[in-house]
Amino acid sequence: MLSELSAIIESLVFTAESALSTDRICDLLTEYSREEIRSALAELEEYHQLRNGGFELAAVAGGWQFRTRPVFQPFVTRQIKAKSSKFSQSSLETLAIIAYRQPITRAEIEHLRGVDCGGVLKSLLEKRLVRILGKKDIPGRPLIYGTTKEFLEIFGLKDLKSLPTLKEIQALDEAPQYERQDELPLGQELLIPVESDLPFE
Amino acid sequence: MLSELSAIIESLVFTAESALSTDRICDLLTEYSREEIRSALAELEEYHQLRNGGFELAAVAGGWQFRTRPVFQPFVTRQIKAKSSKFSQSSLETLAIIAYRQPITRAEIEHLRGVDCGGVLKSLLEKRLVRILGKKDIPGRPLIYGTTKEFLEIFGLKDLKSLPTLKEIQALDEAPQYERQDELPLGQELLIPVESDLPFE
Amino acid sequence: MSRSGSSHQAGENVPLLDGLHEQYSVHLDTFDGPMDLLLHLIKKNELDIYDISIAVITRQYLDYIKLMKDLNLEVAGEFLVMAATLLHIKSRQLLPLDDPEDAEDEEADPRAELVRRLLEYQQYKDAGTLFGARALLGREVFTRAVTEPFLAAAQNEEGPLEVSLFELVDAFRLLLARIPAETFHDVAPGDSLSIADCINEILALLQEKETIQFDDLVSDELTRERVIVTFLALLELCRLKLIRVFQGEQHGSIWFVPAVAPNLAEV
Repeated sequence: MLSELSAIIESLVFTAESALSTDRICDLLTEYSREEIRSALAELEEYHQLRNGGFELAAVAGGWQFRTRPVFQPFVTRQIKAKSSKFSQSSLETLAIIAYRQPITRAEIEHLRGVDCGGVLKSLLEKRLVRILGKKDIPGRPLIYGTTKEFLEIFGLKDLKSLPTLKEIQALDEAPQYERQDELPLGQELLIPVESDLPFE
Repeated sequence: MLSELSAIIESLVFTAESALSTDRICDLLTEYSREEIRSALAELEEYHQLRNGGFELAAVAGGWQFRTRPVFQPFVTRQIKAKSSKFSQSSLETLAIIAYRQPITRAEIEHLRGVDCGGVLKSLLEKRLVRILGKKDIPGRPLIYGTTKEFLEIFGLKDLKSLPTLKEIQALDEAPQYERQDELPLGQELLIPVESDLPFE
Repeated sequence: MSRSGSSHQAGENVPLLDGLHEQYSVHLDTFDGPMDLLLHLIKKNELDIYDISIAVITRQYLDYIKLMKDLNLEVAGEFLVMAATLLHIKSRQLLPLDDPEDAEDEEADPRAELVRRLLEYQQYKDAGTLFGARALLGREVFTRAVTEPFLAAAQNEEGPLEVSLFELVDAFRLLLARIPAETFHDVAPGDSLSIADCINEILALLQEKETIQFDDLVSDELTRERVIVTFLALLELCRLKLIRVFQGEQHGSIWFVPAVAPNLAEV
């Protein structure tokens, strides 16, 4: 079992942005002497060496840091691909334009956004969020874009009709309609929704 | 001492970006059976409970994550800024209504609270604590809302089923009344029980 | 809980208003709407929630609203709605019951609906308090800040997308706010069926089916508006050369098929 000071130091090293030096730990824990901190650190180091866990306390770059043990690297690297990617603002904007204004050409999207969208459009096509619907019957026969089934799946939409309209989002800033209130069912049983209704897998 | 599989799982949970579900662990470790993984996870959970370190293995948002123990908050916040995410009463109330009654419309939330919720709802959407689930199949097709995975993560909940039932909550509310009537000095035995041992069936 | 409680309160009539100023000047902005205020008044007067003295509560409630007005605070509409509800209940209590059987019917108590709402509200209010008292991530508990150095280097590959519907709509809203109005007008007004919606619907259907019949599109909702909008949507889709239309015989069913195969070589 760890001493309290060792546990406190453990929580500091665990949450630090980078390797935490002994000096820094002493600065943070002014109520403890340097001697106490040194011996707690020694205890912590030995504890993690002996426990043979998935990670250990490493002395790196003049400080302390928790790192996975090298033998487990083959396992750890398996989850690299699992890192979720966030949407850039330009992808999101372009996708929103296509979703709400489909069928739409690249020139029309670029007119709205005021910037070139070639790269963004390509990445949306690659991610299968957007597809080519056909060619528009105007000079140059530009491609027309629309959203895909995968788009609906990612946003958890039943169909395109379920996309919230702008009005509905804007309505969040507006006052409610009181007339509607009386029509609601009251005193209905208060149950936590059953598993199948839960909004996540 | 941890078994090898427990140590491998520990390294995976330790390096994951967010809570790692048992399913995902099984996907990553195909050379082990689900049964083996389950029992290794149980071992790991018990191990971290007993070791009394600076951080612990928490079951949140349908997965596993290492988190500092709440008692060390005063130390940890000396080096990192705690989010000033102080939730207002109206945010918490609205969040509670959505958590317990999802899927729910804005009009239903406003009926329960007796007050406009547009602004609160919008800020909960922006904080990703609440999401749009779709539209309700009634005239007007209003938007329906539910809680997110981030909600479970931030509030440290394993899943929606681990929310205290409304019945349990009501019982909590009756406790202080009892206290007031008898005018007993505030002692340990009068503390309102939280989570595990509630004074009813 | 008994009636003596409420009559006791009624006797405290005079000092009540003095207390009001003192109490509310502190708490004024902490009432989260009329339900919150009502619960506070019930608690403060130690009333039994199942047997509220409407007379006491209504008077104090109206005093509070008057105070808000005196302080030049804007009284939100919902506070006035509740005031009307309270006065309505009070007036109904004053009326004699025509039918003696109504007296046994619990629902005949004009307060029943309000009490039910208050009890329900209180549950969620308490649930909210419980939520707030939990150890929150980023406030009381923290996760690891550093990613594994060798992982960080390898994490260029993209995984599943993470974006919410709200972000999508909000991105569109912000974009529209940015561009001048005349560039572009909103084609989806309110609840009424728009051609754009209808086009989207047809396009979505064509992703699943090879052919669609006109009648299938309007069968769920056979209204004049629906038929016209569907027809206009089809014309627009023809114009864009996205669909081809067929008719087997005169006055026969109209069929249409996608004009292009789903997997275009250009992709």
